[in-house]
Amino acid sequence: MSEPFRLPGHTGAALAFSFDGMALTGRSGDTLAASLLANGIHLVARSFKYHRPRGILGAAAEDPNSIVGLGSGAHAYSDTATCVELTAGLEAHSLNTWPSLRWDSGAVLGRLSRFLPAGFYYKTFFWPHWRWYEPPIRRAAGLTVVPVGRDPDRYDRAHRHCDLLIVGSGPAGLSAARVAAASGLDVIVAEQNSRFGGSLLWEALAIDGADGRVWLQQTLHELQRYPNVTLLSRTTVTSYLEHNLLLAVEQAPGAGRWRQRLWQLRARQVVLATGAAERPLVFPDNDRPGILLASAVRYYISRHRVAPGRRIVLATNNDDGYRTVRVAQEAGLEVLAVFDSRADAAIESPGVPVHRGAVIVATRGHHRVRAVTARTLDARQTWTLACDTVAMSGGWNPAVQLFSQSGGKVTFAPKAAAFVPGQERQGTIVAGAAAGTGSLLQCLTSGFAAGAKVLAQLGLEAPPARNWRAADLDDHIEALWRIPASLAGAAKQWVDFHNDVTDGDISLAAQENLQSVEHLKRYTTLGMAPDQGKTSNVNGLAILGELTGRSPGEVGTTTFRPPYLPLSFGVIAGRATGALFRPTRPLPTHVQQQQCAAELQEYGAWLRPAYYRQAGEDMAAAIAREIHAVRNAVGLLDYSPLGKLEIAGADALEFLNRIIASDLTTLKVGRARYSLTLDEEGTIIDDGVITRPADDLLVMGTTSNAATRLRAVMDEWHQRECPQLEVWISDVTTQWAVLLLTGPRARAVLERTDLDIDLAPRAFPHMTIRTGTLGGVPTRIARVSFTGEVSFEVSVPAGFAPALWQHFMEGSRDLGLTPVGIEALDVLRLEKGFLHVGGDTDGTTTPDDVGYGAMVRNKKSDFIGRRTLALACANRSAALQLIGLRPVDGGRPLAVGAQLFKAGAPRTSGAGHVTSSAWSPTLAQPLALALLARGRSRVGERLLAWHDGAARPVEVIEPLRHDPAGALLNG
Amino acid sequence: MLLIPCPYCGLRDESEFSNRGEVVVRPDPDAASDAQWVQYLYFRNNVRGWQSEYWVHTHGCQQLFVVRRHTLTQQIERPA
Amino acid sequence: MAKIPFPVRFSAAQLLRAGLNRSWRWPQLWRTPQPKRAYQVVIIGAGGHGLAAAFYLARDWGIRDVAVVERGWLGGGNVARNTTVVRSNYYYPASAGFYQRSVNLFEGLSDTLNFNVMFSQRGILSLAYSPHELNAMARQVNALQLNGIKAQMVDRAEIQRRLPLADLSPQARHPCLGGYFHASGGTARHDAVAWGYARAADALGVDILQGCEVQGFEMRQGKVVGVRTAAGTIGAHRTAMAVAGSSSLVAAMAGVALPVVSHTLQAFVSEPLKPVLDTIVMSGLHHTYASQSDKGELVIGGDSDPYTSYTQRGSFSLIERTTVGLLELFPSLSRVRLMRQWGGTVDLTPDRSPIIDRTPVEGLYVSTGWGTGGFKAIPSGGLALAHLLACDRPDEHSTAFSFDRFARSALIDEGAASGVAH
Amino acid sequence: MDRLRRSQPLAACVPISLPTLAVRPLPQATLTELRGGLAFREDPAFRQLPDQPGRSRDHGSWRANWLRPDGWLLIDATPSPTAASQTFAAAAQNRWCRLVDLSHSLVGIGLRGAAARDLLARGTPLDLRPQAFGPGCCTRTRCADFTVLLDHRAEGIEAYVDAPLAQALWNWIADAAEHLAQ
Ligand SMILES: Cc1cc2nc3c(=O)[nH]c(=O)nc-3n(C[C@H](O)[C@H](O)[C@H](O)COP(=O)(O)OP(=O)(O)OC[C@H]3O[C@@H](n4cnc5c(N)ncnc54)[C@H](O)[C@@H]3O)c2cc1C
Ligand SMILES: NC(=O)c1ccc[n+]([C@@H]2O[C@H](COP(=O)([O-])OP(=O)(O)OC[C@H]3O[C@@H](n4cnc5c(N)ncnc54)[C@H](O)[C@@H]3O)[C@@H](O)[C@H]2O)c1
Ligand SMILES: Cc1cc2nc3c(=O)[nH]c(=O)nc-3n(C[C@H](O)[C@H](O)[C@H](O)COP(=O)(O)O)c2cc1C
Ligand SMILES: [Zn+2]
Repeated sequence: MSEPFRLPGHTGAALAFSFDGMALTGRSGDTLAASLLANGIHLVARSFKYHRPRGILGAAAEDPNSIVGLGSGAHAYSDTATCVELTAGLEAHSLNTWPSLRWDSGAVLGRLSRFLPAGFYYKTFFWPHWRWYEPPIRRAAGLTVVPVGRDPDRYDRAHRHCDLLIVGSGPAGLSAARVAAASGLDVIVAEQNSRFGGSLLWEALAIDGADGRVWLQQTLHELQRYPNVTLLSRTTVTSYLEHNLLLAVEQAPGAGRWRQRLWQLRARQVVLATGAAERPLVFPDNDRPGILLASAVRYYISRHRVAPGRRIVLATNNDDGYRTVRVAQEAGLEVLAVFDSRADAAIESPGVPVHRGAVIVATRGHHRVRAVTARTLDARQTWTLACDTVAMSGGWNPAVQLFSQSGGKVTFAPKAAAFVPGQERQGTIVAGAAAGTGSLLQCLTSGFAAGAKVLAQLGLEAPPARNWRAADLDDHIEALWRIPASLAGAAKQWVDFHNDVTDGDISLAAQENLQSVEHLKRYTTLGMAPDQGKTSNVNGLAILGELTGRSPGEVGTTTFRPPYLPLSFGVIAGRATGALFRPTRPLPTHVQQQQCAAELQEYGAWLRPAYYRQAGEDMAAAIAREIHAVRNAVGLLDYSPLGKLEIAGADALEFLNRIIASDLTTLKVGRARYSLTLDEEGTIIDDGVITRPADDLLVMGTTSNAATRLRAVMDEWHQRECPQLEVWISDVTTQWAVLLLTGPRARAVLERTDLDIDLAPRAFPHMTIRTGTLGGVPTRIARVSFTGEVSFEVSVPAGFAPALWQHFMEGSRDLGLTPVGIEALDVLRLEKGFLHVGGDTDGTTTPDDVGYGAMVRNKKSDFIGRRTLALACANRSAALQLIGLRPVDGGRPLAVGAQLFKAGAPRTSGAGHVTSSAWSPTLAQPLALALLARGRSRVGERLLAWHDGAARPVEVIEPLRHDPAGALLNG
Repeated sequence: MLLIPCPYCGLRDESEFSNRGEVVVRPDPDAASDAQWVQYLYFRNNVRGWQSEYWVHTHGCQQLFVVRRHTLTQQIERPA
Repeated sequence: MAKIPFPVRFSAAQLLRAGLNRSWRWPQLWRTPQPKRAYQVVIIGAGGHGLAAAFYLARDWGIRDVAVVERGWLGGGNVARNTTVVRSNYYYPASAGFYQRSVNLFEGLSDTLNFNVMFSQRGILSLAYSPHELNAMARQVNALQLNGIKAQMVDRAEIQRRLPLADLSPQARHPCLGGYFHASGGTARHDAVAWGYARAADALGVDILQGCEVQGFEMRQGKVVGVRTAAGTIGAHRTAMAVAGSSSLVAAMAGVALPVVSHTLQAFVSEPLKPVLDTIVMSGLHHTYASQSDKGELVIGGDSDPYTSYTQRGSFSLIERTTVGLLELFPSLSRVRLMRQWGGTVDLTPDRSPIIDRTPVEGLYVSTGWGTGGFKAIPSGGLALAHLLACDRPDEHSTAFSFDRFARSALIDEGAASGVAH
Repeated sequence: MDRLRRSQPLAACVPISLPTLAVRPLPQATLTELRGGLAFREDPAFRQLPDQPGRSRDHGSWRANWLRPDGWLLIDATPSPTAASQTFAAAAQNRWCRLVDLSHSLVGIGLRGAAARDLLARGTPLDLRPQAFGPGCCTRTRCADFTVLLDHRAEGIEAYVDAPLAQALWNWIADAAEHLAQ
């Protein structure tokens, strides 16, 4: 039979779905939980520790039990059945059971529970060793099975600013929205449910004499007409962060282009109208499937037309629970009895025996509750009733999670037996049941007042106060946090249903002197499951209070942390995955690089040629060929990532001289100078060549990727330390492409262009810069060399680089022009013994360590880092200094990163290491640079270089240099 | 994510800015003793409470300015 | 070394006895003592370091007239909120020796404390995505090997074997080039470490005074002679501060300035998952590290927040950045959900190494600068602080972590050399 | 040698056209960074600039966007030398200000239609409501991983980005545009 527990009156279309392979029918508009219940399915999961059978307990987000697996393959995920909208074909299954949900072997642990009290694992499992016990424990733990492969779904993200964000669309939220909307404020209402209305959708509530749903329809109609109001359904606010930034996750209504969307909502004012969640009662074996929150019973009957069962017992400690009786009766269900723990409860319930001062002391039924035993608190009278459903109401917990996340303090209100919002921190207003307001009338008025207060705070006029006719009864509650041991006997009373925390566990914690609620939480894992204790925290801390002679307020709550409901990692990442994760920067000549068969790799964010592939060559051969071309003909490299900062203004030179380590006061127009840039601790952070193309302009070359950072450093230094200087710093790195021509025929290549610069060595010597026109476009050409060969760094506006590259390649093939990659360039500079900042230096290296002590010493004025280097107290006797190394055992290059130590001495790290190393085709031998403690004074010494488990003998040498005198440079 | 009041651009999201730590005054390098210099390099008040600190509107107007922020509540004083 | 007079020793047999005999009751893990007027030693801060120091003072030095003064609940500071990674892959000999001692102590800690701290040496895998990172890693691994610390470069196949979930395919946005495995690294149950030390120290007679905030110092002739607390003044011959993120605040009460700033460091856990991650994985490129706890949650961390804060809450941008990195590493976690996030206040020194030393004020000692990585240091740091308090000078493993190293420019900057965090 | 031809970074991108959104690479324009100090404020040309932070000023063929207290971006549809640069030529000659050509460094993408804000809001934390960012406003901000200059003109919003990232921003926009519907 299909949907045996469906009540008449549901208008939704039938939808096929499955649970644990069973084909079932539900209705559109249902949650998965509602459709399961319609099919008589209560047992949906097993608890974490003892694998106790678990049924659907709640109506919505508060449910701790019903986490199920959904979908399959790459689409699989887990969620709580009470929060999942039923869709056609939905596949759901239970988690972490074996062999099946009904017959789960893990349940034997329940039999051993007396040996496994809270925190038992701290007391055992370390003899003989934890490693013997851990693997089976890990295998048993965990719920969700991680899907395989990339998530086939996409995630959207959006920012939004508003004047007022209202969370929750119950009577309180909507009445606040109405007030604010009318005044023209930019209002967003976020509601986690698929429909707006909150409790109005299912509680039998009358407003102004009519069904509350009439008011709801009118209000929604009105709100939808305002262009300044955005209503977001299926949107759960998960996090309330600083400065009124709230995160919300919107669920796509069906299959579509995105699965979930993360909203970052920045609001001037926030109204929280998040309602309240009912608490379970704590009594022996209160965890069986078929035992539900009283409000959930009403919810399933009224909203989804589903009967959780046919024979219902109500247990309550407050008046509110009685609503369930009427709703159930109206649906034609039998309510067998009400057990009200309050001896003097005044409320009546026609047609049902009400037993005052009575509580449930036992329940029976394995996969489903079958019977309950109740007793008066004075133990005089006992009842045993066969039933299939127990509705329980232990009072209400205002949903203060978001309020607390915002920095607000919660306080205990004894009358309502609940924690309610106290002092706020971000101007947050709480309305309705979330504020601990009980009656419908109070919800409406507090919502209205919240809206009015927002208007007042934004300096707008509030509309005149309104009045509604609605119920205004105070809910009477007399907290009963658990059943006294005298009645309960040894049976377990469950507090945290997911993590299997019982009142006995709490007693044990108290007995072991874990009196802080935070200790209780961590020792017992109370409230640490995915539901984060929405139903268990308050009961647990109140029981701890009873045990230690404190009120719940004195015990206090644990810290509420985001998220209010779990949110997927995918939605946090949004579209920043795959190719959109960290974009790369192509070179201006990217297309030409591809045409030349460049092996493109990421250097920093730039996609640059490591080397150029040719048939029959491996990487080493390619590098050797490129080096040969540079030494004997000419190489071409798109060197555009080289940072270029223009420093101009009346005080440009004065300013830059305060930044960098070399002395610029003698830098003439048209000349270039090498310099280091240090941080204030004297450590090298960059190097580069500074040129002075014109009297009033300096161009600072930086290493690739450093330009952005250095521009910021200099700009900030200017603003903070010397704002009186007139300086303008512009980052022109991507304005100017740089094509580097290097090699003995570099000039010849350049001579074949339309260029108005005299290239003769006299006119244009090494370490100078010239500006002019090339092929009709402006150019700057610098003669600086990182390879030791004659080099021209030819800059043109970036858009012209492809044409220029093309021109070079096509016009100079006969000269042996060869495109050269970064790897060859690195060997070329190593053949000259030139420094590679970041490779030959680390975060401790100072100029003196790499042979530039004189640069610093000779400069007479202040610059960043200078004073620190001059600290007299600094002891740099063990500083690592850059030197060369020669492997004594033959031709193989040393490994970069090899550690140096002295044979015979104790082996320790940090005394030296290889920083650069390669085979030099030019010198036909291996080259290496190393940082070595007191290295410069140790030339000639023999050491061992440790790498990958083996030591190689090496000799400390002066770095080897191709063309040591630099004669080639001036060619 | 804080809202940082840029003196030029108004309230903007924290992610547009870089924080540069509490305000310290760089001593005159020629006059400062070693001890004073070390103090400037490494020692900070690190208060719990109101702190004057530098922020730079990195992804905006690139200006450096001083903000007073409460390091416990994250309140920020609006500049007058 | 004294035997620890526990009221009841924990064991499987004891659990069995307790389960069978329902009237038998477990004793308190620690007492709630009344503060005495004075103690030989007062340690401020019942975090991992404060509690461990008290324990070693009592056990190894016979100094049992000790109070640990805690403003909140014991073990509620950073020790309650760290990602529990324990490792000794440090570059410089000073650090390597110190942290290797800690790992060695962790190996026997459950027995020492008669409390299961669940130290699990599942190893740490660090990943490299560029030749530059590989070179830096080689430098690190070679250094570790010279220092006698377990470390081995591993290739992609080995990484894939250890991380079945990782996307190491060439289609990945960043192809992984290799990595290294630090086999002696692992995780331990953070709370258990604090509770185990607390219980053992208490059994040896140490008074742990919770809910007792230190609000000032008793000074006599420029010397600290006690602490002023919410519960009155408590005298002390020697006073140590082990207050992590609050170091600057407490030091300031004695007029001591520290080279420390307090930042938020955040972490988060996923919903509980069936086993998917057996080792600890770290990726500098992705600004992410993760492990899976015995309960099944993924425990995930990243970089610290970029500005000072005492809020124990952090900026969402860091969660975002860490998550984006995590998903690049493990794309199939996309549908897995984040269950809870939190933050701690970490005490950062300029070189990110700790300070365990006397302070310029006589009678006052400090253990601080544990920053983002002081959980792993708790046993070694506790031992060092105990030695310092007992002997008035640091032990051989902590001399390098001196207060005056900043004035001497003798920084121990692991990050500058290696770039690994936590 | 022929005069060098200029390549365009987004030349191969097909404009996006949805009912509520049109995105296209902007045609080449002359983009000039203008920097000026205190003295510049006395120059008559200074008065051609927007008088408030976060604002642009339209002069028909060219416009000036405020970038920072001492910096503006001049956007001129005509090739150089432009009316914009001529306006400041005298002051630049006096070294009261400086003009830096960034035409190759920045690439513009034009967004038009009712959904342009919605699209940008997918990446930028900026308050894009018309009352906070309407025509005549301009600002540098962050959009996803990119630093962009947003210039709100009467006909729509233009986004300028560092040239090497133009393609990546385009891809991001195309991806976000897919999520606009539904
Ligand atoms: C998110 C996060 C992740 C981390 N991950 C790791 C990791 O993976 N591995 C690792 O090794 N480390 C990690 N750490 C760092 C590690 O947690 C800390 O370095 C270490 O716990 C600090 O030492 P502690 O335990 O003594 O400090 P805490 O536990 O913070 O103890 C300090 C105590 O002092 C108390 N106190 C402060 N002021 C006063 C006062 N005035 N009077 C009395 N008492 C006071 C505090 O209440 C606190 O209990 C992480 C930290 C965080 C926040
Ligand atoms: N003692 C009590 O407090 C109590 C007890 C029972 C019933 N009630 C009744 O409940 C009603 C309360 O009205 P109300 O408007 O305050 O609450 P409500 O329960 O009607 O509405 C709250 C709404 O907020 C939504 N919500 C909660 N958290 C959210 C989040 N993080 N993100 C997005 N949406 C979220 C819920 O889905 C719900 O629709 C009244 O009718 C009142 O009589 C009160
Ligand atoms: C290693 C580790 C694992 C954790 N696992 C969980 C968990 O499974 N469930 C949970 O709710 N919180 C978990 N937490 C977080 C704690 O609940 C808590 O947020 C953290 O200790 C910080 O304390 P606070 O949030 O009370 O400030 C874990 C924390 C750590 C350090
Ligand atoms: Zn700004």
